[in-house]
Amino acid sequence: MNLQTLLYIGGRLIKGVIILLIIAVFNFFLIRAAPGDPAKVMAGEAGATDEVFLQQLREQFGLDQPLYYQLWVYISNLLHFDMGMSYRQNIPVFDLIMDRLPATLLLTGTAFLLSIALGVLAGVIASVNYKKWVDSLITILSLIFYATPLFWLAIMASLFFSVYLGWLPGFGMETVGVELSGWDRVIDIALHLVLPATTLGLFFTAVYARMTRTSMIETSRLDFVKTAIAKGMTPSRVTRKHVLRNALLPVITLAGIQAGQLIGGAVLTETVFAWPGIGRLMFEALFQRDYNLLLGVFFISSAMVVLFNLITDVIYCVVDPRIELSK
Amino acid sequence: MKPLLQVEDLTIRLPKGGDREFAIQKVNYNLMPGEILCVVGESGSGKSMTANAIMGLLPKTIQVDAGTIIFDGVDLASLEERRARELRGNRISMIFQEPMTALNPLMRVADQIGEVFLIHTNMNAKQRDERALALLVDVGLPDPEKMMKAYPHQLSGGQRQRVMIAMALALEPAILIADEPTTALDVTTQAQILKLIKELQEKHNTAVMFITHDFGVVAEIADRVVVMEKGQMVEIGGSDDVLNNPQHEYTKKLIAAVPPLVAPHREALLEVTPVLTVNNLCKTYSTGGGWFSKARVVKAADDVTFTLHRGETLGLVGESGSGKSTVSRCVVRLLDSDSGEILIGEDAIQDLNTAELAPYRKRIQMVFQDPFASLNPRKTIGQIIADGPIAQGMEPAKALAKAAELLDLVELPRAALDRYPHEFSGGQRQRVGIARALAHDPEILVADEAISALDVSVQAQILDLLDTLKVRLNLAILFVVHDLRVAAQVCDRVIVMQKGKVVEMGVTKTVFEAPSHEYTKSLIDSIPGASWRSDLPDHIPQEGQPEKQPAMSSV
Amino acid sequence: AEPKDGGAINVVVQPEPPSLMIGMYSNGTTQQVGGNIFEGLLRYDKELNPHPLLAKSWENSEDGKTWTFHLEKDVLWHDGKPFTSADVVFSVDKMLRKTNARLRTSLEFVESISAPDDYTVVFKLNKPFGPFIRLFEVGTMPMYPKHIYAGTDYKINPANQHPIGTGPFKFVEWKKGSYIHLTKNDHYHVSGLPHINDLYWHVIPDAASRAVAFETGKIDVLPGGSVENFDVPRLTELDNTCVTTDGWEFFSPHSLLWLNNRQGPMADKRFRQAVMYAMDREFAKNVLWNGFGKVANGPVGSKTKFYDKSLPNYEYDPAKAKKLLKEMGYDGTPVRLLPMPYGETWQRWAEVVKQNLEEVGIKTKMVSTDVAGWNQKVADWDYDISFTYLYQYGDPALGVSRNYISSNISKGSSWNNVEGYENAQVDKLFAEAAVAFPDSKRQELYSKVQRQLVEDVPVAWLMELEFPTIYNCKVQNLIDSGIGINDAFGTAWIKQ
Amino acid sequence: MNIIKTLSQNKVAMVGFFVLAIFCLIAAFGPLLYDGSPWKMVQRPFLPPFENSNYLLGTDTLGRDVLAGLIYGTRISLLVGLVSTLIALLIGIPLGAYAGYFGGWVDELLMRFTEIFQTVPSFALAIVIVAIFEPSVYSITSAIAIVSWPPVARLVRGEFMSLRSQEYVLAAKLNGQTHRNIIMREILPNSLSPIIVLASLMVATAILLESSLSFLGLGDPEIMSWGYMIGAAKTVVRQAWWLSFIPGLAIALTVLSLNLLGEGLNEALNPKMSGKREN
Ligand SMILES: Nc1ncnc2c1ncn2[C@@H]1O[C@H](COP(=O)(O)OP(=O)(O)OP(=O)(O)O)[C@@H](O)[C@H]1O
Ligand SMILES: Nc1ncnc2c1ncn2[C@@H]1O[C@H](COP(=O)(O)OP(=O)(O)OP(=O)(O)O)[C@@H](O)[C@H]1O
Ligand SMILES: [Mg+2]
Ligand SMILES: [Mg+2]
Ligand code: NI
Repeated sequence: MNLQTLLYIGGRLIKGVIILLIIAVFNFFLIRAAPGDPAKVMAGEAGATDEVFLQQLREQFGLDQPLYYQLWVYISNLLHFDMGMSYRQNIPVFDLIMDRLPATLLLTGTAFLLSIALGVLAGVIASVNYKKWVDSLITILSLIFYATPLFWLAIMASLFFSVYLGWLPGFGMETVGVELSGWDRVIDIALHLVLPATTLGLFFTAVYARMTRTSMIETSRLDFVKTAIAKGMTPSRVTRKHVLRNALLPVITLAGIQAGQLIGGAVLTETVFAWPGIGRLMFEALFQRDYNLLLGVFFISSAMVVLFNLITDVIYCVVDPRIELSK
Repeated sequence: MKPLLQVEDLTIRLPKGGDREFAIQKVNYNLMPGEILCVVGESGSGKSMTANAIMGLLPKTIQVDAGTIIFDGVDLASLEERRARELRGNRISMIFQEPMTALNPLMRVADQIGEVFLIHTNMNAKQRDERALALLVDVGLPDPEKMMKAYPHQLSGGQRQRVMIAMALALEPAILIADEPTTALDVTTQAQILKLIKELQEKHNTAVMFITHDFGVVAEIADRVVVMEKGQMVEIGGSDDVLNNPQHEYTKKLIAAVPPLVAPHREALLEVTPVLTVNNLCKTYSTGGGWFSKARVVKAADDVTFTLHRGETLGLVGESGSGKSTVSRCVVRLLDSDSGEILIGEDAIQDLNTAELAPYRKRIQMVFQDPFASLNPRKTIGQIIADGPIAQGMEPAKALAKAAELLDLVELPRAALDRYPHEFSGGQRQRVGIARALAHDPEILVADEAISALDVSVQAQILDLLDTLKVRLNLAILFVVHDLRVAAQVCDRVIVMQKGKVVEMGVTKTVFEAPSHEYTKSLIDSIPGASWRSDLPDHIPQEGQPEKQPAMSSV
Repeated sequence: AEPKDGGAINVVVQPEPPSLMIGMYSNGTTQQVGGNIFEGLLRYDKELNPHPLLAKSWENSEDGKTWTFHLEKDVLWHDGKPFTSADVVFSVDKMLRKTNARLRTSLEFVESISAPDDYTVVFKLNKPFGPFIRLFEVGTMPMYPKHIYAGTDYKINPANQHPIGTGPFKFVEWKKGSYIHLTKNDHYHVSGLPHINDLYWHVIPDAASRAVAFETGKIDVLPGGSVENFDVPRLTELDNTCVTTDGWEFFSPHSLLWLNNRQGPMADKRFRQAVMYAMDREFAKNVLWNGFGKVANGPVGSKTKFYDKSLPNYEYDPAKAKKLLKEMGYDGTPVRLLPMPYGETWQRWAEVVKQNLEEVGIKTKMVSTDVAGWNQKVADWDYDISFTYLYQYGDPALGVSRNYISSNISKGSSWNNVEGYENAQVDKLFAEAAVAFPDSKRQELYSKVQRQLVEDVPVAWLMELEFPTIYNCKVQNLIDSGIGINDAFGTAWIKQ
Repeated sequence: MNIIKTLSQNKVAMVGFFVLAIFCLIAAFGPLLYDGSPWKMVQRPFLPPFENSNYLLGTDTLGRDVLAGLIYGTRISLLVGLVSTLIALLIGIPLGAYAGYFGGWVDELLMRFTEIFQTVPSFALAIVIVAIFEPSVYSITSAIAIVSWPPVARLVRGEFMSLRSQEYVLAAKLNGQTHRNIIMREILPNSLSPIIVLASLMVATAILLESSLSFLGLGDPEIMSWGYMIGAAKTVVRQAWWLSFIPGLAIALTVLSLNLLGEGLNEALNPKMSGKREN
């Protein structure tokens, strides 16, 4: 880490913050374009209301103020690292998000790592066996996983493994009601994680497998691979030391994009498997018109995107010495 | 002496749908210890295929059909893969053409060289590093300690090629196969690499098989020469014999196409007012440079001044990166210059915007380097040629008629109008490129490396065509080229550039015979096979009296 | 069998409530969970008769205008402080007036609330209000601890996150998005109760997953409406599975179509009647609700007080519907149908109704919205026909009249007379019936108004809904009141 | 043309092509041949497939004909896929073209704009847009288009950046061609191949996205689509697995064949991959 790199990262972060603020404004208006407001939703759920009650709620939420003023309040709060209160739950948005974030990160992170590991492995195997039956098999499988609707796969997986075989828990993040600690708890969570992480990961495994395969095949046609062979290396060493590393570069780019989308990308899986994650929080907040909460989730997830883009660029530059952090 | 390698009746079949049935057919030759055998021939003649067969690096779809390659008592053509691996990089090693891509971009130089020892010896990491360092010193790389830690992209092309050579020579192989190792390098670097290979070969008594299509290179280093044509070996012999007394028709044709390194006498130019005047042109590139990082600044054109007259060919020479393209693009206003003046006739055009520029577009046109990239693959030849005049306001029918005439002029059949670029050969496409430029009836033609992408024999045709057109249409041509042999043949005057600066300017003959600047001298010295054919009689038709150096335009 | 102590019960809670503060939030699930923590003064059995809870006895004066409640002694809040009449006065007069819109309307009849001593509370009414005795259920009038809420901003009091009540269970933990954990209140004022040690309320957002959870034994109780109706028959056939439709008597959810009386063809009575004839409500009941529930034939549910059995019924009769439409000269103006955004059954139901209407020639366009959009549209009267269901709260004055009286037409709110029905006679009858005394007088008035409404069809009644509660048979005595799951699990126990 | 020839030699791609062609035919003519509304309740609910020859694929929860739904659904699913892709292309191509061609601050501005759309997770953004504008074919299609144009813009920008310095483009400039002409007639035709390939994948993704939205209850209630069928069947997977399996299969088949066709196109259009000459 030299000064230049630090300055670069600093610059990117500043740019990121500006973009985030623009997005926050954009989202602010987007959400308010929706019909209904949080007061109406809550009043509606209450099953009985009168104007007094609605007015009370609006006052409490600050929704009676002019829109530009609300925006100003929101943005200035944001600049003070305050995302406001959830209208519905009367809890700071930040607390709610932090409550859910670990679950989502655990789920999507696992799925992410799993899909990279499996996908790259499958892609390498396919490319080494280019145009043989193993290659075709992997290609067909990954296409099928790619083409099957995720939620359908999720329901089927839960039916089969949880109901029919009874091997794995079909919902939730841990067994409720038994006090587990230490390793028991870890194992318990891990068991709960298997189904959602696998279903979520399968789609991306397919994508990574396809991508790795193509990239490997292209890379293996490059000149330096011929150089390596001319040195008298074994094919496996050529594949490992020369082809793979170079072929992984585009995979890293894709992984970076995916990593940024981790937070918002798991709504369906979280719904089917009752995973207490942030995707569902967002989904519920949307239908409840819990503006602050929804904006908060969006803000956090865009922040993740910006952050991961930066991280990807840094990793990319560590892996690929040709790229310098600049621009 | 017993030959080190014997290639006997080697025949390699191409897969279905290939260019021809056999990549190479019945090829026979020996390689003696300590000799340099050059394999020459046009592109696609099977030179690389032979080398790959020896290395056992043929693509999976291609197999040796018949014949043997005997090395050290074993037949390489039928050797099992595991044993072939033991020889590769150890007893026989190879250097490839493209120094830019032949090294793994993600590995440090030291590791890439060390890998050879790792595979074939049981040296430990420290020993490997020591040996790698010694090799880098051997191939004459500056600051070898630093080089060890460098990644390929941090080296120049010549430096990378040196690393490749170090790698190939690491285990002192009996045979070194070099497949066009200098084609991608500029002349000065090429000269250094050739010298290095020769030195090392003498030092270690390695047998070298050197593949090239450049006869200059052959003249420079070859002991013996093999000439290939369409997969057949047509001639083999000592280098002197083949070069100066070719037997086979094909060899003769090839050699005749190589321009001699003598500038012919040319007529003096009478016209006083130049059609193009460039005064104090400057152009600086700055790349990179974000909010916090400093930009890399390159002065690609630095105070460039010259004039061009009707009927004159002005050569712009210099090694790669010296700013030739930059100057020519500024002149046609594809690039905006930073400062300086560009006058067409009397009118300054450097500050005109797109609309104001339109009338001048007709007067100055360009022929591009790459005949493949310069024609839009989705348009017919007719469209390509007629588009320009149409854009300038000519009626489409008239423009098409004109396109047909132009095809006559560049000696292409009129039927070509409705065909697409991919249906033509490189030379034919370059003719289309010229026709397109002429469609505007320009006064000035800028040709940026207009022949570099072509084979020698095709090069000669295009040069002839340009010369004819120049006389017929009284064109002024700015001819950008890095091949000094070509420059010597076609230019009335030359400008020599180095690092964006004009270092020498004058009548071609004078510059070549008595260069005044150090850099020009080193350039001319780098031309491979400079001594060969310098004494040949001048074969360019127009002869003239030696001319006086035209007055330099005022600064 | 003798109730046994111990064990835990796992219940599904769907959707996740915004808060457990009953009376402040009247979401169904707030009440389901909060009903174990908080208590009202009374409970109601399945026939809607009041029973003592925090009040051990009560009496009404001769003129019906003074109600005196005697409170249970030795009741402690979960934090150990004693519960007294001051808490009752504070809760009703201060807090609920502010936080509970529904109760606020009823409290207009209350002139004063006073506490002569620590264990007596007196309500003075300005008129004898018949349904008054039905206001004391926990969802309507929960008791809050004065010592925590007095003088604070109720909505943002930190105690809302950790509610303190007098109920049989205490709040332990709420893992947002996962579960809510309640535990036994060892100092509960009813001796020997509760039997259960722990209560877990699980948040499982997907209906199919909820069914899976029940099947795999992870869940013991599926409250009404928490699995899709299509799944009910399958689940009830599982081993050791019990099902009951009890526990909804108090609410008696009444589903209906709001017909926007103000505009288009709906302004014509004959069109509204045609809608009634066009709908195959038996089909909907059998296919969509698996035969649970009862086709409604008027504004008052059959389990609600003052229901009139003798009302005429609208049978499925497309021919009659077509005739009526022809008579009125319906010109094929399309009507917009707003389904209820509460899950698949409602969506399917809308599809069935749409199909029914189209078959008699009513052009229907389905408009899809989410909860917020639905509320907005209904409140702004921006709809033609809209699904809904209303709780009846045991008495027409509490849960029925609000939908028909013209004083309750007010744009901007979604749970009043949004269909815009105005009939002075109906207004009058409802007003009189609410304060008439005694009950026989009320019955007479209510019968009259029901007859009028059935003739006018201001809304199209669909069904009296029944939400079957599905549970593991080991859970005993699960439902013992008219509000079912919404009441405490105080008397439930587990058979080992 | 050359591409079609190469493509027609690719067996796998041809399989994809034919499956797709069949679906397209069904979409175009199915509803004409198979009249009767897919919403009509025709038989008892939950009739299993192949039991009643009149209703070959059985009936759904309300007794509606599954085959009818499938046929009508083809039209909508394909339409949503195609139209949203088309819109995405119409936004993405000009944006990317301008950014890539002009570079500099135009590029900077347009790319930052694109970034805003990329920064919000796409599925989440689609959900929000559909919820906000109320589910209808139009809002769903636009939402899918809005979340899928940024990759198009990036791709086109990349293509334009590399092509804008091609010599034939420079030649056009020297001819005095206008920027518009150069963009439309010189560069765009030459950058079409990767765009076509991307588009084929986008159609597939759009179909999946529509079904995901339907699953979450955000489908258009007025129209029958495959996504609607799966969404409606999700509550009865246990009783009637075929109700979600049949449309699921249809989606998978379509996506798969689009993929195969896309890959075939990729190989046909990309000289690097077609393996003509490798050294
Ligand atoms: N992988 C391949 N598949 C099919 N044909 C090939 C392949 N590689 C080379 N060829 C063909 O084999 C012939 C000989 O090619 P080779 O590469 O040996 O030519 P070369 O003399 O080295 O040409 P250059 O000067 O361009 O390198 C050519 O006709 C070429 O088209
Ligand atoms: N677009 C650009 N941005 C930054 N630097 C550039 C750019 N184009 C050229 N340069 C640099 O300017 C210098 C001159 O380049 P130019 O292309 O004019 O050289 P040249 O003499 O034509 O070389 P060659 O013989 O390789 O074509 C080089 O150092 C090159 O790296
Ligand atoms: Mg070659
Ligand atoms: Mg150049
Ligand atoms: Ni560092």
